Amino acid sequence: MNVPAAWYLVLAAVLFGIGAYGLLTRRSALIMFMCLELMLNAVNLTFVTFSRTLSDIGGQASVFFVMVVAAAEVTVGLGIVVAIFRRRSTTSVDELSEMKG
Amino acid sequence: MLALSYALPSIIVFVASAALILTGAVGVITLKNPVHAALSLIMTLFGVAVAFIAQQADFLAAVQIIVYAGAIVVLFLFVIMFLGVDRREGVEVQPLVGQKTLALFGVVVTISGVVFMMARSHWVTGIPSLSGSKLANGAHNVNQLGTSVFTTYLFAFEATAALLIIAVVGAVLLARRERSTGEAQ
Amino acid sequence: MIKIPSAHYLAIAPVLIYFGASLALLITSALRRSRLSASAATSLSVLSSVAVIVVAVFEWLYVSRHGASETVAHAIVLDRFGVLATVAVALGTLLTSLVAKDWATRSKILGIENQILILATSAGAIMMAVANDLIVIFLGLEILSIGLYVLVAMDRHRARSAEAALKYFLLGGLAAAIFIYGVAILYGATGTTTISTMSLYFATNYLLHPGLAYLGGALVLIAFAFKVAAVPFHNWAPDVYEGAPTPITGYMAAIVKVGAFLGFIRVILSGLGTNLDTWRPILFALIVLSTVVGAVLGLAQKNVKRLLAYSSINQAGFMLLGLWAGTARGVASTLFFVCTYVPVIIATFAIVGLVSGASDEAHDIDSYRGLGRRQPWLGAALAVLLLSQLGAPFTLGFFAKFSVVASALDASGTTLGLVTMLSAAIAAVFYLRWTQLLFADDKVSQSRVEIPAATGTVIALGVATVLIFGVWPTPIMWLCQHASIAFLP
Amino acid sequence: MMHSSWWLSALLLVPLFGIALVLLVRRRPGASYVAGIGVATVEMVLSIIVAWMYNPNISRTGIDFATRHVISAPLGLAYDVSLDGISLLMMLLTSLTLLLALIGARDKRREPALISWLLVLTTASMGSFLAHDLLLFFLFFELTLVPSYFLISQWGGAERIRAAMKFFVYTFVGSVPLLIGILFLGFKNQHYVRGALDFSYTTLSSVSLTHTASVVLFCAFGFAFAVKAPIWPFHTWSPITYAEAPTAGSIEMSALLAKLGSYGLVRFAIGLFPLALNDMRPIVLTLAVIGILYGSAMACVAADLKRVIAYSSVAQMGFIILGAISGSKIAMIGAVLLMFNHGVITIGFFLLVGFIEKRRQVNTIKDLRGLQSSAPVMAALFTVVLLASIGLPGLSGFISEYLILLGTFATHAWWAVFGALGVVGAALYWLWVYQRVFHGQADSKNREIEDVNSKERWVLVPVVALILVLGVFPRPAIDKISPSITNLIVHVSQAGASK
Amino acid sequence: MNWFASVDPLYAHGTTGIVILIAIIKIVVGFASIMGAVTLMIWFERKAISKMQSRIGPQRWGPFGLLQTLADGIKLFFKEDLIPAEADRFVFKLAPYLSLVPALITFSIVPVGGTLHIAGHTVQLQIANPPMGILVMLAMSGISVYGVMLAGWASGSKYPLISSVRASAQMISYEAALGMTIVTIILATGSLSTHDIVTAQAHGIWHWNLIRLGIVPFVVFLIAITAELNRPPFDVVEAETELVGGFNTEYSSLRFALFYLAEFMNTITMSAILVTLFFGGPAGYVPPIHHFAWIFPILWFLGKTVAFAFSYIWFRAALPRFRYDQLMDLGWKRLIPLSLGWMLIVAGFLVNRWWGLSMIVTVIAGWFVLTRAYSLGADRTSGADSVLPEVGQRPTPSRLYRQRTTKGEK
Repeated sequence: MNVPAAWYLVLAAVLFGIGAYGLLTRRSALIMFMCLELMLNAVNLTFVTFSRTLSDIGGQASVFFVMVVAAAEVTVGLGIVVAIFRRRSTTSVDELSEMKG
Repeated sequence: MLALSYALPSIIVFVASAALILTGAVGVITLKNPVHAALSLIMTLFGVAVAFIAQQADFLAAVQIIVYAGAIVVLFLFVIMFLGVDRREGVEVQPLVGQKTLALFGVVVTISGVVFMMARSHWVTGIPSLSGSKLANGAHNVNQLGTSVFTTYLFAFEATAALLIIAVVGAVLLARRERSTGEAQ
Repeated sequence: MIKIPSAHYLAIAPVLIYFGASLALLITSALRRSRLSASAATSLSVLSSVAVIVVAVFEWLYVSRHGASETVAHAIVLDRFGVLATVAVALGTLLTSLVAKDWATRSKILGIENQILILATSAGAIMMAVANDLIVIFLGLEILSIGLYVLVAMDRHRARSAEAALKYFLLGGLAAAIFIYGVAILYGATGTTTISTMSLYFATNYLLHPGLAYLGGALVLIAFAFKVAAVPFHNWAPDVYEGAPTPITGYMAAIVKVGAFLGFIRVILSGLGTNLDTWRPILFALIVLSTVVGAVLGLAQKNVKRLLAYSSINQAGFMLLGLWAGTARGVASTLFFVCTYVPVIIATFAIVGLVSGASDEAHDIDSYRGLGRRQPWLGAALAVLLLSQLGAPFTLGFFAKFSVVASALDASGTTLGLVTMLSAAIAAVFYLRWTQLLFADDKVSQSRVEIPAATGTVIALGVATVLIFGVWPTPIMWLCQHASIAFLP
Repeated sequence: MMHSSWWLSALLLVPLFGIALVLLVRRRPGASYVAGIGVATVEMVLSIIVAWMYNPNISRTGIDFATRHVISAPLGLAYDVSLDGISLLMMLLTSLTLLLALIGARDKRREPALISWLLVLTTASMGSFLAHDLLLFFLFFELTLVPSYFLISQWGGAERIRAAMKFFVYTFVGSVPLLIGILFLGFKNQHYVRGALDFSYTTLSSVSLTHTASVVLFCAFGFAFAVKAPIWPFHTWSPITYAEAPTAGSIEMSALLAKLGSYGLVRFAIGLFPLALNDMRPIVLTLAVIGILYGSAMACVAADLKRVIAYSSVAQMGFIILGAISGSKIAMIGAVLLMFNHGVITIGFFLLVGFIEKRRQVNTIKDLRGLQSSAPVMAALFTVVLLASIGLPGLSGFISEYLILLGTFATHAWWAVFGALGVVGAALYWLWVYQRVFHGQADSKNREIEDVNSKERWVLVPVVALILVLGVFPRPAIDKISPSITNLIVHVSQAGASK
Repeated sequence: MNWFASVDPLYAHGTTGIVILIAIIKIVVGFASIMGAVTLMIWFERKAISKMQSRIGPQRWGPFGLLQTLADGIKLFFKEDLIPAEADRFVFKLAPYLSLVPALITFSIVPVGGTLHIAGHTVQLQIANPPMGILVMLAMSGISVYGVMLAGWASGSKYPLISSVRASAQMISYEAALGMTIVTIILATGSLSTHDIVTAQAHGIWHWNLIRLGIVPFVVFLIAITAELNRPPFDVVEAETELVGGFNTEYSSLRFALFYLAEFMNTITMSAILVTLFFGGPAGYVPPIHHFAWIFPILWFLGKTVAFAFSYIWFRAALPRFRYDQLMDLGWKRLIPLSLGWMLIVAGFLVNRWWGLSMIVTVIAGWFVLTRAYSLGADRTSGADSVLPEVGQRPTPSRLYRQRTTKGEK
């Protein structure tokens, strides 16, 4: 007999909470992204657990979409971080060129 | 009594996955160095994969590793190393004006609420599935998953294509270098 | 062999048109040696918006003849509610693509990517509004959000733009995670992610232990509050509004409201409708806080974009009233509010964008001093738009506020009616202060604001909508009423 | 046969067309002024024709020119205007105020815009007086805020922005319970008849309410009207607003907009919630009396002329409310008459103060002295208006105040007694003001003051004429009013009896 | 335990002691043989390359120098263990294992032979046959990048860091093409399990995926897998001439040995995977010899694998290293579209002929579009729109000419 679904659900809830806490308290953007991933993983775990208890494939299919979304989000999020860095460095470059004359 | 009524292997698997997941998660939110945090994240991801396998979602477990560990975290590390965020100052934001205790309080309250509510509804109401087909065991569930994606979730599946296109276009746009020099000519 | 579900192409045509146009632009621009001109891109995007509106008319007629239907394996629903949402989104897209063209020229943002992204983002918004499946709503939400993150970060000349995008991204991501967690729990509680099936489940089953369903609904609601920037989940709005390029701010304010409100109305009223009373306290708190906090904090703002952010928080509180009521009248009034908000807010931000100049930085309220003296038409236009947001009589805004308050009262929400109207009185102060500055006679020498043709058209359209339908709201109200009657079970 | 409602529509539309005209000719200096006066004259003539055509006995309710077109059923929005005895005088007052404000208080700063706002204000207040539908009334009632706000904030004195904001927020907040109340009534009716949403006065006055609901709604409506009127203690916005507004704005606000409050009280608060009257009457009467006494007291110590007028208006509004709420027919007729007469008198006051201000740039009492010697005609005109305001027999103020006190004494003697003190107070502060401003030794500036010129005299002619005519021959006016009042009284008593 | 049984017939009669014993034996034997194979592989590579370069190669230790690897191992084992001061110690120590373990795990899904019947149990000659089968290989190839990346990063040194960044980008770039070709195979087989994949190819050479799917997936897979392995000519990660020694510059002693081991283990494993996917794995002619028939599939498998191991060595000896941007171009602009197009065509033909033909038409049209876009993009790379930094781009004469003419038009 497998362990009851509740155990996994609580695990997922705690994972979600840890992720949310990290997202709210950490200051580094990259780590906040990681916290988002934690939260989405908690969601996936919940989906899979419910999928098992309900004997329904829908939950597993949903996990699929959550993963796609996670990937898309990370792509764009990291793009934004890169953009911020680029702009910072360009501003410093601009200052330098101004100094040059 | 509670624990012993279940098969020992499944308990071991659960404990192992929980340990992996929670250790990793705590690592993510406590470690200072983003690379270490990313490693912790991988740990969590493996833990989740283990939990998937334990619940007969082995296909998803593999996909979990391929997509998350194989691509997403690699991307993280790539950006961390590419920008040197771990050595220089990182990108800092303060999205909410909440303090740590406030966040902790909120999260704890929410999670205990979640657990409480779930417990109140006896974790799951146990209704038969309303849509899709019954979950089969083992190898067939990959087929089932595929069928489900192309029938019940067909539109969602098509939408993911759009989502990915937008994400790619957006990422390219954002990460593209400034055009200042090119246009000045 | 898998039996592929049949698709009713009329129902998904708007989404297809927008994606198609977006892809067409993308591919064309990749296959041409010279850069595709901004006007060509704008024309295509305007054309596609017009096409969507035309399709929407046919959809409306179809629904009138055959009734509402679900298609693509119940993922998409073709009903008047969705059709009206489609029209609102298309309208917003049309106006924004015009404004964005001038903005790109002015701020030297080359390329046509803004049009590509706007089109795709609109498809996401429409998807949210016509979806009958929580997963599809989630994907629509993500398409909408991701497009917006990029659009917000588009302005390469301002570092603030990307930082705003980051902030928006993080909180948007949080909202998305909360939403999908709620969906997961609802799935656990009901065994489905399809809204109509879910509502059927609730209608036919008495839940002995409804905790799970409540929890899922509450999480979905919180995510929704994040998206529409309802207090206390509003903290991102002022910064993001300020940092985003101005035309995009207008687009964001309009489109997110349409997508989020109409999508979530479907979830909460149609999917979870039978336990509306459970959500009411939450909605009540959200409404009271949003309207009051939005109005009060707006008073202190000197930056017009932040001011409009708080204003939109306040307005979001009003829009929630119809949701709180949960009646056909409530849905109709929220629809009315949301739909009429689109042209008004986009036109307002169009003007703000014009005044802010090429750098998109002059957002201090003092930049508007004497604007109406130098350029009476522009000043009058802005005054009308602001008065409409204030809810002055014989503007569209009055009927919007009137209808939502009326629907709340109809559902015996006298307290809510009082509180929201009082907040409107507080909010009136900042609208009026701004309006009055427009005609202040302090002689501040400032150059004339150039009004490009496309943006001018948008502003004129916005003002005309406000004034014409402010006296004769009948057609819009008729549409909204018809969209909502058949909508509720 | 009822008259066509097109007359009333014309009254509403003429100022709007006037705006277009004014804006068309805005480039030519002075042309907008001429156009504005032309429009105002047309409006005035139209009003007089309508007043002449009005037949008080055409229906049991005294309503003429009625029409109703539903614009948007789901919103309950309908175009529903009509005219009865109470609104008749108000309509005349509206046109008159516009005409006199335009002619007598010319302000050349951005004239086209100023005139346009005045015309908008005219349509708005005309609409409020003519609306038979509560929602339409509310729309127009709220619309008055916008032009008033701009008039004050754009053309007012040094403190204009604060004053304008104060005015707007107070009155806006005041109208919130009104809106809620209107909606409540509408839904009550709709749920009762299970039909479309309908805010028509006729429909809503037949809604059966519980006693409590009636009282609560009366308070809601009363609050809105009390703020607008203004009635003590909701008057605090008015002195600064009147003082800071440009003369034309002050005239419109005190002569006209204040009447919206008392009109609303008579027409809607009393007409819709007769059940609440017995409970609310003592309170409202007390407030009215306090207002009379307070207004008089404050007028005594007010430092400038506009504030004196403002506080005197508070006192006069107290009289109007006293009469309106007292429940006696005579007093109510008096109250309606006083609304009109007070409007006329206030126009006169503000015009005269405007003249002084134009010459001396100040209106503080201590800076003015001995104007009588240099400007005797002005002093004479001021005296006439002042005496009318005090209530000297033979002038218009007397007849209305007399009717009010007479009626009120019959029903509520004690309040009438205290109210009568107000008459004494009025005599006190007006004569004192007159003495300080016009008597005494004029200093150099005041000595060189120019008397009213011929044009200004012509402006004041209608004011004085109306004061005199209505003072000695109020019969026609009373005849036009009384059927409507009777109907109201009957309605109130029937409602009380059926309870 | 129903689930286990559906995965592996070994568990059909429940998990008894003997079953567990068999499982353990399988693991031990598998592990031992791959370790042995690695030593041989290292020797083989050195020897083969020497021969190709007309050198002698290792010859002192053992016959033909067969024990050379062992000797090297002993040497490395006794060397001093250096950790740079700037290094991130934990990650530095962790990285080699992250390299090694995925290779081992991947090998566990390779079917090295047919089935045996021992004591009434059906034993598959592969360590595990999970239902998601081939995905394990993808997952592990995704994980194996961490070894390289983290090693480079943790060294706290400049060149290893560059190597890390290159490694991560390269892995992600080629994984897509890899995945797409695997999808082609899965489509043809209808199953993810490696056992099923092999079984489907068992009926003769014409059923091998190499032939059945056209040569293209094989070629793409071969290239992509070589890139995933960081084997020459895709070894920009450890390009000695550019990056000193790449990610393992700072490593020494046993940790270096682990990396070394992992690299060759990966080579063997991937050869085995290639054989499994495209060459029928253990399929081949089995002579009718009783009791020893089971040995022939293993021999077939070994033979094919060695052939591929040799081909890797051959690549190393014969091909020059790619430049980094060329590597990216090949991955993103050639392999991914090619594998995607081929996948579409295969999928089309699996439905019916007309779908297949229409897919061919679509793919050809797409090819034209892409060609056009690439040729334009080539002009733009140096200009305003360039995504990549302009590292080492030497414009070809034709491109220079085109640039000049387009500028002239302006």
